[in-house]
Amino acid sequence: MNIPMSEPITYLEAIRHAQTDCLHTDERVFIYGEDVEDPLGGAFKATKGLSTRYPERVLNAPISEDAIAGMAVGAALDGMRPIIEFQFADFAILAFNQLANHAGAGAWRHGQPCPLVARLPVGGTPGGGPFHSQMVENWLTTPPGLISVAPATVSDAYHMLKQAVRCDDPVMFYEHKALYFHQRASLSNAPEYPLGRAVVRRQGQDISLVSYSAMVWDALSAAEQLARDYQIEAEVIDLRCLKPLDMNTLYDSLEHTGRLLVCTEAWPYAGVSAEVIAQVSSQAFHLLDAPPRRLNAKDVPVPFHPHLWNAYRPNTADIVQAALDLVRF
Amino acid sequence: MNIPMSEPITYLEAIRHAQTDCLHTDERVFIYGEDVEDPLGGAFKATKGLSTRYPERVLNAPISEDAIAGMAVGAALDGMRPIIEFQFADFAILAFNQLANHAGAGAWRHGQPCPLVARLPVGGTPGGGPFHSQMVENWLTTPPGLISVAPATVSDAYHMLKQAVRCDDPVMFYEHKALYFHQRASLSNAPEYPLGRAVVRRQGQDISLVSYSAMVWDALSAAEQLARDYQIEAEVIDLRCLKPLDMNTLYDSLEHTGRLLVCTEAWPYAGVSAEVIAQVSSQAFHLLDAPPRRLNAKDVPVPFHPHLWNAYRPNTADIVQAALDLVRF
Amino acid sequence: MTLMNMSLQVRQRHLEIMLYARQVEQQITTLYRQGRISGSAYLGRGQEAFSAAAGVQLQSGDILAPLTRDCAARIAFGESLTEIFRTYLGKATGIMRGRDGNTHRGHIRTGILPMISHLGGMIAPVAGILLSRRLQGQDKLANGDLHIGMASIGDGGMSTGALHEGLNAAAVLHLPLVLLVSDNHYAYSTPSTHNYACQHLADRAVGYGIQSHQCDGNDSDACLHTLYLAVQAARQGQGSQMVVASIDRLCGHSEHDDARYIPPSVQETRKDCVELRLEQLQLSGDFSASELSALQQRIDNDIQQTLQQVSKEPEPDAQQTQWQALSHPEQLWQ
Amino acid sequence: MTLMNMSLQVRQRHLEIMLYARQVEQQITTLYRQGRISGSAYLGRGQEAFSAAAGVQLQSGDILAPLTRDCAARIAFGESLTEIFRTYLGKATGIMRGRDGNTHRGHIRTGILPMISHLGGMIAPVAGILLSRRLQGQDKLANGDLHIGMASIGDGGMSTGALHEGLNAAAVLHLPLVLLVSDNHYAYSTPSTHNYACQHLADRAVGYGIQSHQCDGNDSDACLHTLYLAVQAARQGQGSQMVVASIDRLCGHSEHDDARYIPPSVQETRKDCVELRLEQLQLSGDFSASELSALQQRIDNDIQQTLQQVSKEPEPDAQQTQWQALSHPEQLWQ
Ligand SMILES: Cc1ncc(C[n+]2csc(CCOP(=O)(O)OP(=O)(O)O)c2C)c(N)n1
Ligand SMILES: Cc1ncc(C[n+]2csc(CCOP(=O)(O)OP(=O)(O)O)c2C)c(N)n1
Ligand SMILES: [Mg+2]
Ligand SMILES: [Mg+2]
Repeated sequence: MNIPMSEPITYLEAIRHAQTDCLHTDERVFIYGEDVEDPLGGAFKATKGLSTRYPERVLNAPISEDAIAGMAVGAALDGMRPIIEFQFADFAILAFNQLANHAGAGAWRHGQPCPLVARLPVGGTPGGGPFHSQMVENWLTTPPGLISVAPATVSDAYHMLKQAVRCDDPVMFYEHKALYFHQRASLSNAPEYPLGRAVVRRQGQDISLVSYSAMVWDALSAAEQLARDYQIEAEVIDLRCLKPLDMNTLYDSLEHTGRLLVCTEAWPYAGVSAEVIAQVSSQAFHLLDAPPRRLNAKDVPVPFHPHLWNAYRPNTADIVQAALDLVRF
Repeated sequence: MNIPMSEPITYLEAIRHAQTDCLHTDERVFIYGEDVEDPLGGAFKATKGLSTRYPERVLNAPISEDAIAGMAVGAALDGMRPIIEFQFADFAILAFNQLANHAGAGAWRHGQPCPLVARLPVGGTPGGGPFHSQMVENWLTTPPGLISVAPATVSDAYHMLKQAVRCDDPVMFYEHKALYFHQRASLSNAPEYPLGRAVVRRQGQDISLVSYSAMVWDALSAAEQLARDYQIEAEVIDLRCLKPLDMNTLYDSLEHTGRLLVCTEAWPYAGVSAEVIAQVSSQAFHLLDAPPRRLNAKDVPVPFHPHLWNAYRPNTADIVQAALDLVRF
Repeated sequence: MTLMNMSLQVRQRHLEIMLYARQVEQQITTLYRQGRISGSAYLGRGQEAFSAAAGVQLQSGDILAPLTRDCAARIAFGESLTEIFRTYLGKATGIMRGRDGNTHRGHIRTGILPMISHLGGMIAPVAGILLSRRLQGQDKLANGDLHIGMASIGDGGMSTGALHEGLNAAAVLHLPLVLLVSDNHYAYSTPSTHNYACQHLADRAVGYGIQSHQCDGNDSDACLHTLYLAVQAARQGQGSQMVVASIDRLCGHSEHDDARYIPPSVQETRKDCVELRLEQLQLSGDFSASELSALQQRIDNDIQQTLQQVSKEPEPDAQQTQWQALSHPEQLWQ
Repeated sequence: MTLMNMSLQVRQRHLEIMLYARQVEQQITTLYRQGRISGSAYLGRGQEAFSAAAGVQLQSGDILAPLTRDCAARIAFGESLTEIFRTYLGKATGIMRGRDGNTHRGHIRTGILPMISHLGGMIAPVAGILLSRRLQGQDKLANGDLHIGMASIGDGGMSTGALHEGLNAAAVLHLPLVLLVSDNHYAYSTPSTHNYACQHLADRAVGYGIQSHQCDGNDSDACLHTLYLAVQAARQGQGSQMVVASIDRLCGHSEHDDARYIPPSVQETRKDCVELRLEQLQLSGDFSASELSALQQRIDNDIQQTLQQVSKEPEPDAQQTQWQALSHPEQLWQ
């Protein structure tokens, strides 16, 4: 647990530290996934050094996503706290059955919780292409029984992963690859919120910009631009937990803004942003002064070429424009 | 093609007839799935007799959902028109990768359409339990490139399946098991609508009840009860095509009703009903005189016991009550 | 314990379990025909000799992941008649509380895992439990032998990707998993030739680097003997084991299936492992006709009493049901 | 064609393809280091002898589903340098139009399938195409031999459920699928011992009921010979074939990987199949040093010319892109 609390670390390091902590303090914790052992320590090095310190509890898996999740289900039922790493979240589609029908369905069906954590490197980077860039929360939130969380900050990456491991229910942990190396912060005084809470990242009166994961940073820079160039004060809400949703924090925000814009990097159809809008529209219709809106990726496979990738994903300019449209509605 | 056009047939027979027609008229069509060959002709007998007439083009598959879908992808790319039968839609979760990343992603990615049809027996019946009852449209609509259709009537089961086979893009065909034997109608004068169109099943001025698949029948009986007992005239819209959505038919309806209730048998979170509400709220907010609402199954695994099953799924009484709340809003 | 010195006691227990399974399932059929069971009923008729022989090898602390046709193994491993009927009848008192039914019953506390329907999907979880035991240092019996995990699969289920991944992962970790392959030559209506092209499913073992064993599922002694060897190998640290039995399925795929897809010529060759065993034991003088009928009577009494008792128990109440899939939603706010 | 009478012509073509692949990939590395390639670059260094030997067996109308390290097989099957560079550079003119990149290029029209990343996921589609050909009566060459489908997999990919299901389905239908297993003893950083527990991956063939073949991937003649036999067997109706080659991966998993997880002792034993072949052919007098340098020069010219040409071609324009995943959305309204 020799984490340099005051030095700035990256989002990726925060994830590694959280795992180190968990391995150190809780003998039930083990890590299973492709290439997680040293010397590589994971395709993104998120587990680097861990198998050297805990050789029995950091284990390479065959290229078998269904078995990786299935093994974790068994171990979790037997009292362990497995953390499984998918090399890219895109490959978790092969484990969907074990995650949904075993891990998610278990607690209600037979009464026994299944405390596993699935680490899912999500999201795109230029050149990532269709199969190493996907956001997977739209389908992983559909079956009952799975918690979904998506940290946007270094501090959340650290705290939420530790909370996820402590949680008795299975947690899908979406870590955005674009944040791995580019987000840096120190963990000293890093606030720890409850796992289920949405957090207001910036206060404002004119519009609620709701997002999660890497897109929070786009929303924040859009908010700055809106303030600077248009004197519009956007409230930026980081959902953090995608299922279940902390709707009260949203409603509190909408009480004063009356305007909702949800931004995600995921495909539009039947996703988290649709769920947010559906809940707001049906439960807090009276708070809305304008139609709720969402910005999502285009409904096509994630493109390879940076030109296409830049147009595929909503960016700061798109958010600014959509916010302007809404405020001027 | 000796279909007795004037005799009433079941929804299941309509599906069988549609496949017979396709095999008869189009040599590119073949059927691949578990137990589809005679003498069984499928777990629900949807292909009964077909392998006897077309022995080369109706083929039993091993219990390998991923390979079934993957084989269909290859054959479709090579110019065939495969129809694959999943024994229960619940097992298609094992084929999600091939359906999403191969069938769905292909056309945009490499320019070649993938004309396969996946027949998915969905939905619950008392005693079906958690793994033979699921609705799967919530996650199968999330990836780009897959069309999703859900016939509610005998006529639609027949026509839409034939249209799906003619379609150059991959079609997820959700056939509800509760309709297989209980829906009966004759195909003579059975109207054929475009595959993508929503259809108004009952006209009304007071509220738009939107649903699809078996739930359309609950919506229709709720509408009758609303008219009889409360003089409320509900317009019942059968979406038929879940992705892409025919929003114009909905907007036309909301023009005069101003009230929207979406009812499905699926889980609530980030599903088709959320998408409908999100689109309506953001695109046709001005048409809404009350908050849009949805009724879904409870967010737990599908229960086995009929007592629980009856409470799990929205029924006519639930729809009536929700409609009353909305109209009295 | 070899075929020679296999104690009469073990063989009698095996017989008793077979009879229990057969008679319980007979009762299930009756309940099903009476409309008292919702959904489907799947039986293990014909699989009893193999399944019971597997079950008798289990020791407290082992793990069993049965499939639909493993009534006998379950009973051998201690599942009570009460639990069987409670789950079939969807009683609130049952281990599944009416939330799941028929053969899906189980709870890790009892060592019997509640199956999901997706074939092949139970293998990796069993491997996961075995790994967990190893990591916890809880993987050994008092005598130093290893606890084992048994998982069941059919000839059809052998084609699933989940089976391949789970078995391979177990083999790589050298886990004491015993895979019971009940090759009854049909997967629902599909003959094995449409499910695999190898000569014998046991040919798969070498590809996973595990030991294989075969037996005739109609021959109780062979089943007992083979499973004894396979389980001993697993317990003694020789890694995962595959045991393939040739089984005659003496029923439809489920009780609504008349199995007419099985040609009469094949039907005729089928033998009944229970009857074969009874004949054998009577011939050898190990078991008399009167002992048999007394046993059958006792089992029947057990069944009737249990059923009567269970029938009175409450069914689940939708109003009082927590419609919340998470076990501890409050933890999200701590 | 046996080892003895394998024509010099075939061996020269094989060498030429190896050299092409090696030099093209050298250029890819340069482009990657120059930052001209987005994302990753995966190379087939060390796999050329096996991959080229597979590729030279293909005939027009066959199907190839290559993976990342099959540059040689692709070139042998007719993929142009132009297409390779277009896709790596994400050019709008390329077959993937910048929508997908690097080794994902392909189009069924050319017989080369565009791979998806999910390992094992290409096997069933190849089987599906072979089934389609059979159903259409388009499965034969003029001489009556069968068209084949070749699919590539690594030692790691052999653990995927998709591989198991796809290969089994192909075997059951007795389809002429040739599975190329490049066992380079590592899956990314993971040594084979963590991916499988069998002695040799070829041991898996018997479990699928298919024929297996093995060769040393550093021995070009052995590769040519083995693939010739495997492909002939498939063409002559003997069903699916598995060919396992032992390969030395002479590069990182991808160009951003230094492969330091491979112990120096293992690194040292590695041989370069291209160099071995060059030595061999020069020793035997089949190929002189001057012929070699002329050939290398010609290839290099080709590469430079193509690259220069392709570099000028346009990149995709987001504005003009149809952001519509369906190929024929209008059909929904007909
Ligand atoms: C992955 C999956 N696909 C399909 C099914 C539907 N299904 C249930 S049992 C069965 C046949 C199983 O055959 P086999 O494994 O041989 O077992 P048997 O019934 O003969 O004991 C099928 C196809 C399933 N349960 N799981
Ligand atoms: C199903 C799946 N899981 C994970 C990955 C990520 N991945 C890409 S290559 C690779 C290693 C592949 O090893 P191997 O099959 O031996 O091929 P090699 O790279 O050695 O040629 C992994 C894990 C993937 N592409 N597909
Ligand atoms: Mg069977
Ligand atoms: Mg490898």
